Amino acid sequence: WDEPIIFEQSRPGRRGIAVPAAGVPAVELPASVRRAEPPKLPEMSQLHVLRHYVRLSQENLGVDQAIAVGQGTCTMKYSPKVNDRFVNDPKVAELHPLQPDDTVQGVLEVYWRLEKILAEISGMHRVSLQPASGSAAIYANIAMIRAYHASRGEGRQRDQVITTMFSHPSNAACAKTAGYEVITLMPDENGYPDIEALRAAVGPRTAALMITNPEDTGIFNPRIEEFVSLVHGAGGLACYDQANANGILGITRAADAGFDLCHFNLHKTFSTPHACGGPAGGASGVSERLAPFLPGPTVEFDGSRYHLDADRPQSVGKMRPFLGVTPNVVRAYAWVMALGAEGLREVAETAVLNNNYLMHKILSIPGASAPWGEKRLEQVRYSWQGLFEETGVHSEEIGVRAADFGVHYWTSHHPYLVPEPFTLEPTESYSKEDLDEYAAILAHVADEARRDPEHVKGAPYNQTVHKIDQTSLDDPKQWSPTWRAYTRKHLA
Amino acid sequence: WDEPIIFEQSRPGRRGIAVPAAGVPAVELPASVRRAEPPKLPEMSQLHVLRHYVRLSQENLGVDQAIAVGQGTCTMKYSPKVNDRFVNDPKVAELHPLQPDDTVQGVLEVYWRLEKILAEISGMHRVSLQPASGSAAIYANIAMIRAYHASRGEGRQRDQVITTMFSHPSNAACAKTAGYEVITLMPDENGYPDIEALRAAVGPRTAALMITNPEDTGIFNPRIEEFVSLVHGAGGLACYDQANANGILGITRAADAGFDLCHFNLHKTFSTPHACGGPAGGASGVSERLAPFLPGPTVEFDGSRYHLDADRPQSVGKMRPFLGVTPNVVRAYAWVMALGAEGLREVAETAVLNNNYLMHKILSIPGASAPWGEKRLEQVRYSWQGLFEETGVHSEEIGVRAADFGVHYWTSHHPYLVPEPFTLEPTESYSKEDLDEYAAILAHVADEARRDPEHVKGAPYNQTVHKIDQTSLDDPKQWSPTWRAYTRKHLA
Amino acid sequence: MTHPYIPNAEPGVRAEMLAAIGAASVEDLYAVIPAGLRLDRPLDLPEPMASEHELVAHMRGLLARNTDTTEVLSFLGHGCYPHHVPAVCDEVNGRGEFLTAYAGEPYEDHGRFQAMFEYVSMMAELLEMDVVNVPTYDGYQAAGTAIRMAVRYTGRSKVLLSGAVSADKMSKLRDFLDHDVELVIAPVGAGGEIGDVEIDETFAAIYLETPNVYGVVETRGRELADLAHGVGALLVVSADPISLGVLAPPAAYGADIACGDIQSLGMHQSYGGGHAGYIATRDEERLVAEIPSRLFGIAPTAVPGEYGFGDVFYDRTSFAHREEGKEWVGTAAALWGITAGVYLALMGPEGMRELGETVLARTRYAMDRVADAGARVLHPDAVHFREFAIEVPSSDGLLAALRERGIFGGVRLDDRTLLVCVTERHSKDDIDRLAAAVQEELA
Amino acid sequence: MTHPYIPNAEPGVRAEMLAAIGAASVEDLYAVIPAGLRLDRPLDLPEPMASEHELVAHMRGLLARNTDTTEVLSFLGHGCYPHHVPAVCDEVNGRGEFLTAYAGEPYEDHGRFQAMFEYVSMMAELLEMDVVNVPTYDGYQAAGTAIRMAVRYTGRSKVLLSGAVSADKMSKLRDFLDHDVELVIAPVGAGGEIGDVEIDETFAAIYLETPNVYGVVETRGRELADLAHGVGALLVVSADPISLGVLAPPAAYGADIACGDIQSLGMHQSYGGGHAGYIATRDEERLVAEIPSRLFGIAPTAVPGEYGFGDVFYDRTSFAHREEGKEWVGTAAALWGITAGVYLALMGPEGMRELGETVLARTRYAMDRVADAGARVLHPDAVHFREFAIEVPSSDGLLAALRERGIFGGVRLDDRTLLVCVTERHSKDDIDRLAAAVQEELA
Repeated sequence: WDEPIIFEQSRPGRRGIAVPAAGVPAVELPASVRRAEPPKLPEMSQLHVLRHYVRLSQENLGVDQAIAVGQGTCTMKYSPKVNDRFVNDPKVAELHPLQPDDTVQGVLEVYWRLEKILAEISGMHRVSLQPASGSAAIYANIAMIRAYHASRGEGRQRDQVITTMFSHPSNAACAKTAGYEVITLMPDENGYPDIEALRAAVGPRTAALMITNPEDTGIFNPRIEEFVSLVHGAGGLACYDQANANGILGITRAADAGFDLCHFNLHKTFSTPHACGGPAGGASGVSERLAPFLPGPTVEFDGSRYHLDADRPQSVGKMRPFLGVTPNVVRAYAWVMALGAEGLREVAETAVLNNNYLMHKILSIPGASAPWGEKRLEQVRYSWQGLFEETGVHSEEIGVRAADFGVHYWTSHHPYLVPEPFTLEPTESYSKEDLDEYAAILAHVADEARRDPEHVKGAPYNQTVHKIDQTSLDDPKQWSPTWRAYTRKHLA
Repeated sequence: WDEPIIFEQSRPGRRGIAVPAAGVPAVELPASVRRAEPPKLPEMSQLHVLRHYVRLSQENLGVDQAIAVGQGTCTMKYSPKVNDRFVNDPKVAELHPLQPDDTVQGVLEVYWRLEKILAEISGMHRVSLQPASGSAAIYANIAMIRAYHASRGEGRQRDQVITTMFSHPSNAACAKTAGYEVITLMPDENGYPDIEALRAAVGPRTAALMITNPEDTGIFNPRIEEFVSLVHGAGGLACYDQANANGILGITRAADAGFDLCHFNLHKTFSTPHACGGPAGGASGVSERLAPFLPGPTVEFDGSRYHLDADRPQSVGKMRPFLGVTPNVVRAYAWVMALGAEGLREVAETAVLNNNYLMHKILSIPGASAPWGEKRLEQVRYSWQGLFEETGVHSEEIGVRAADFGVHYWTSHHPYLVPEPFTLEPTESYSKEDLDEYAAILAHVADEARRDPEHVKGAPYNQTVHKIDQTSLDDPKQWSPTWRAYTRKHLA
Repeated sequence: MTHPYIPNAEPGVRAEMLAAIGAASVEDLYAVIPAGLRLDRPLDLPEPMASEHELVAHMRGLLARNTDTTEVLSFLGHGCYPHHVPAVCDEVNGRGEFLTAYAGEPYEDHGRFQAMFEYVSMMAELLEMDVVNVPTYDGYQAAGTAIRMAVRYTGRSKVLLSGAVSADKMSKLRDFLDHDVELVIAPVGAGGEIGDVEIDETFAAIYLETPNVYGVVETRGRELADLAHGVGALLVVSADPISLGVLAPPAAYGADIACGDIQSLGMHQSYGGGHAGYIATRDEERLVAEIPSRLFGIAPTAVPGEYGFGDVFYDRTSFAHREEGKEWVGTAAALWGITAGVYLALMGPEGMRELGETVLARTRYAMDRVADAGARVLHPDAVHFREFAIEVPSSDGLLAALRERGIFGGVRLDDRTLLVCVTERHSKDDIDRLAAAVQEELA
Repeated sequence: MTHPYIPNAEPGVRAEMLAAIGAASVEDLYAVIPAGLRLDRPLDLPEPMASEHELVAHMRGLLARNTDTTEVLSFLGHGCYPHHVPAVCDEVNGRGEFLTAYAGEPYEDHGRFQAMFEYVSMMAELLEMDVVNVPTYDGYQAAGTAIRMAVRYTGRSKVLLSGAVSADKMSKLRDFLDHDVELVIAPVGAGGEIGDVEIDETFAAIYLETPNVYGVVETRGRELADLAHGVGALLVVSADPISLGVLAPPAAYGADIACGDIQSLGMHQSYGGGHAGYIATRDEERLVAEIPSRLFGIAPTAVPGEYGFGDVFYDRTSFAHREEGKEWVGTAAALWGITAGVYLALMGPEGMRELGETVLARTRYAMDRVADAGARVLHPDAVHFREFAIEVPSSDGLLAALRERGIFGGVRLDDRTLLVCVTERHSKDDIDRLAAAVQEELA
């Protein structure tokens, strides 16, 4: 499709939907609050709005169409269609969050049951499903850490958070936003976070260690217990970023390594759809000593009836409106119930097997490597450094060219510690045949890069649009984050 | 997508869905009825089945994506999404057709109300919503005609049905299936069905006239009342094929021209989605004297309660299982309720305006013509005869090439009375801009045909597959209507 | 306000378009319709719902007056069955690309052709027959056409019909066939199967259903096939494809034509809106020639190895030859074919087998429990699949009593006979609940 | 059985893959995890539902214990609003291509970039501001971030907050800001609007909501903007975009940053699951630099006239610079942005105006009727949009009594105060029904 911008399809007088007329006397607004000019929204018939978005959707790649193993760290797995049914049911979609508790016993029970399930998976004492996403759960954890230290009179003293370079940037960024100084541990020569650096960093100013494991490289830190002990020894808390717990479900648990807090992303490990970047869902798990600080309200069960408990004086309060991202709580619960303990373990094992199999295929492509060896769990951060040195083609360019074959990959977060990075995570959802096809596409593009690097650099050739000139996007005089800005700057 | 045949994606042992285990003692089947070999169905995971069909869907063009004005006679209009909501609701989807009447008062009321609405639109006495489609409604009408004449002792005598060449083939074919001899009137020099031919054909053997108006050419027969009178005069019945009534809603009615029976297609005029060719929906309307013969049961209202009446001794009986294609009855009702009398008239007027506007644009393309002049209602059967004579490119080839630009058209039913035909019907759903774009594409292809006819003949270039070699499809030794036949004949 | 469904009703664009074609008003375009035929008043229709919200509220109000089968425990079957509908089936058939497409060419509608080809191909595996049609309306029509195919194929006009067919279907077959086919009804035997039959060289076919209207699986298919073939007639068998994971397909015991309804394969009950019919035969030109429906076949393209699709033997159809084609063809139930394909692909061979075993076992369990509860189960020694009949003092009385308990107990066949349907959706607990209720009511 | 969600759990393929990588078992791959950390027992989880049907039955059973707002007459609002959700919104956000995609590049995910760009662009027209972010989690987060933006922009750490903010939102703002921002709460005036305020050069911003927590439309925006600007502070206004078809956008009276929740624009209530937040500013580099979220901009491609998309000023973000970025960015609520775009495109300027007029009129009508019924309506002289507060003898008592009549009468603010919400979904009859019930209960 060569689909125009929606404003270009507008024709005055057309309408996409009709609105009920008031049917009661109109209200005259004072001039101070009355809108002067109608907003310049598009005017289109209903079919034309629908058609526009259907066409745009066809210019997008979801898990439902693609072999989505390239979005490493994101756990792009199948979101079962049956779970969408539950959340589209009026029994979820048409519930108001402030209804009386006894009219929402079903949804409260789902919250309560999912909390118990995640507590068992993590070994934690309680779990809050309020955070809106993984990063929001990280922030909630920081807020609880802050409240915990404050409750002990150490709020001012403990002003540092330690994290690692291969933990998600939100660990550092949320800590900073919450007022902490951030110390980042770099990987040692084996790819593990440097324990000596931790020893040096830890101390009376340490509020917490925020760490992912396995890190975004797919490398599991075998000395994780020691990391936790070191922090505990200094009076700090240990917080486990389990955004991606897909490879270790039923294998190892946050509590067993001594963590005080952890979080899950419902939209990664627990299959809720990624939705172009949310609505997502986070879960913050805490040990008993952190439980009083959980966001409120909590869902409690008295043996016959579920209710909301907002009377929690030490709580950090609200992280977001109401109880949580309910549709994703429902989906995640249904997903676990479709698998059970044995199924979850099969998820983890298959995710790890798939990853190791894919690694085996990728590393057979000349020019691809996996720094720090081949011991990986659910994902791998690879490098095209070899290919780049040989051909001058960057990883990003390889990725764009691969898109011409219907697949995609993500490089990595900044900074690129692994040079020319690409991060693959096949999860349990893909078949061996998918992995073979994916690897074959990358092998083909790598070969193309060797034979005709300019061709690869000129990609894409088979997408909705051609190579994008990014220069204007960072120039305040030219950038156009809205059509309004664009028309003013470029069409006036 | 280069999506393989589903069998090629199978791997033994995989599964797309799990089935409840019996949980009670198994039953041993006698060998005479036990299946010997498992069926060779594909074995795939759930995501892979979904992905396959999502990809196939993206290789298909629906009203939701395309400017579907090219499927003339089919009234490709917008099917409002809100109406799908109603039929996907368990209150429709999970109703069993043999529930007690008082547990289905809502759906019976919808049937009853839609019957009243269609009776008003057609002027008929009663309407049956049982037929599964337009053709099934034609067959139901024939069945009633047969029962009517039989009830008067003229069943054997009246063994001929008269129709016209520009009425849908099902009029002829259903009459033949019902045991009638078929007489087909050809158009006269003005494109109207030849009234002299009718005079010659009509007589004591005439059971009925089955006629469309406006015919598939979009030409309204102004002498239609005379046609009806001639048939009535000979003791025959007049039956109106209103599969496509889109241009005359609220303008003229079947009963007013004297017809005894008529039918509508819910999936044409009344907006229910075409669904790749059904499920559809038909409605048979009859005058009072034909009412006793309607298929049963009927829906009756006693002032407080709706019920099914199956006690109708002269009824032709069942045309299909149960009451009708309920989801489409619900959709059609909702569509009318969103428009009302004024809205329906706006539908008709806009459909006719759109058609005349499009005709104006099409006839400005050199090589395109509209035999029999420019008086058309909702559609036009055009001809590329001029272009063909000049370039040797057939209408079918023009159509295939146009598909490269994301549009489609249909030629016409056989035989091609209009040479090199194409039939366009823009309905009320498309915008002026759509019509301009559609005409521009055809003008572009016509121009291409003139400049480079071989290029047009070689099309498509921009579709999932390339030019198909049709020869094997008519050769019993080679044809492969299933994968089973294909593997036997071509892969063995 | 310009109606959201009619973009060119906007007065400005309307005027522009009229000007372009040189018409003063839309009235001009209707000049061809004689004044006498013109309706001189607005249609007398209900006031429309001015906004989508009001329409939703209106429809919700109407539909709320239905009690659906998720709100009660329903044992209703008799031609419309409450099997589980996988969510992926709904997802696929809800996609606008399929839902709102129609009859395009094998190029821009390649997806539809392939999906339909795959549906017929999966049915072919299930049926062990090489030719399966693009769906016709429903099992009734499929049966009617299958019988007519046999009539045309043999040139004979007498058909022996199993009497174990529902009254409604019999009504349809009579209407469809009676005027030129003589229908001879075979009695139902004491065991619930077709009774003894006799045919001769004037018969075109024997028509058998399995499981039949009583849920009884016919076991004498091979014998009937031999009988038919012995006199040059065909055996036509109507079978619900959902049973064929465990039951032998008709072709295995010699049937020449198989037919039936595919509603079980992923369609909701929808108050009778989920039906579609299949017809299958072996790949014999003379038999294939008698199929009125479209057949989609695979074909090579200009690119080696690429699969294209197209119509097989189009010349058979009324699209090609009007009344000279075989019966007629038109819009029927294509989307349900695609959906049934999704269903079969999800289930695979093992899923179909397990489903069959579950239904067989639970049906038998239900028969035993209901018999224990005091109802007389008809044909207790026959193999049953999904349905069985019971005799009770009063059909209406028992149904009404069960309804009070939130149970739709079955379909009334006559004053004293009920038909009870059990699928994989009925758990053991559900069946026990029915039995307990029957016991209390009959006590 | 191989689980339908895990294709490579099939033993044959598993063995093949293990062989390919030279591992004896999957256990080998876990060798890196120290034994002491390995869980030596299966997880203690509920028995799974073995089949999709059983899962559906289980979930249906659970959810049946909810009473949803289509089953009663609900006047609940207070941050989550029951506006009509057009079916096309559900259709678009239900499409797998959007629902299951994530964070691809502007090539293979061009559709998402364009849809999101169009969403921010339509919001920009509604808000009359040139810069709008890709949605953050919700209106709470949007407010917190908007205030932090003002703090960073001005380099000051005091903020004047309207007191007419919900308690929950205030809780969030305290948690988010308290550690380094001093929040000064402005009292609510007798008329329901923000009361008299004083600020000086130490203030970074005034934060105002309109309509505020009482449904009162603030009329002194211009005055507050002048006040703020006079001391070099910013005016930050939280406004529900659904009101802006009739109400002046914050930019029109001088606001520097607008923010709020977009749940009203096409999202279901979903027990609080439909929230997403917007932040908008003028196109001033220093202000834009403070936005933590992604911004999607339009850009040229290698083909003249073609529109591509990309991230604007990516360097601001934590993706680019970890803790050196502005706050953090992560997965938030993108799909609700796309959905809100669909909503605005369907509504157009006229639809937004009509909707606003209907809500204004029905809110006033409800205030009058409920006052007639004997409740004391707070702030009766203020302009209200969608909500109003009433004082009654007992909040709990009245709510319980209304519930007996199938009415969720409003949100309890305190022992004697209720907040009543009226949208375009509440017909005149609905309002009359509420008023009649209130009258009887208070009589």
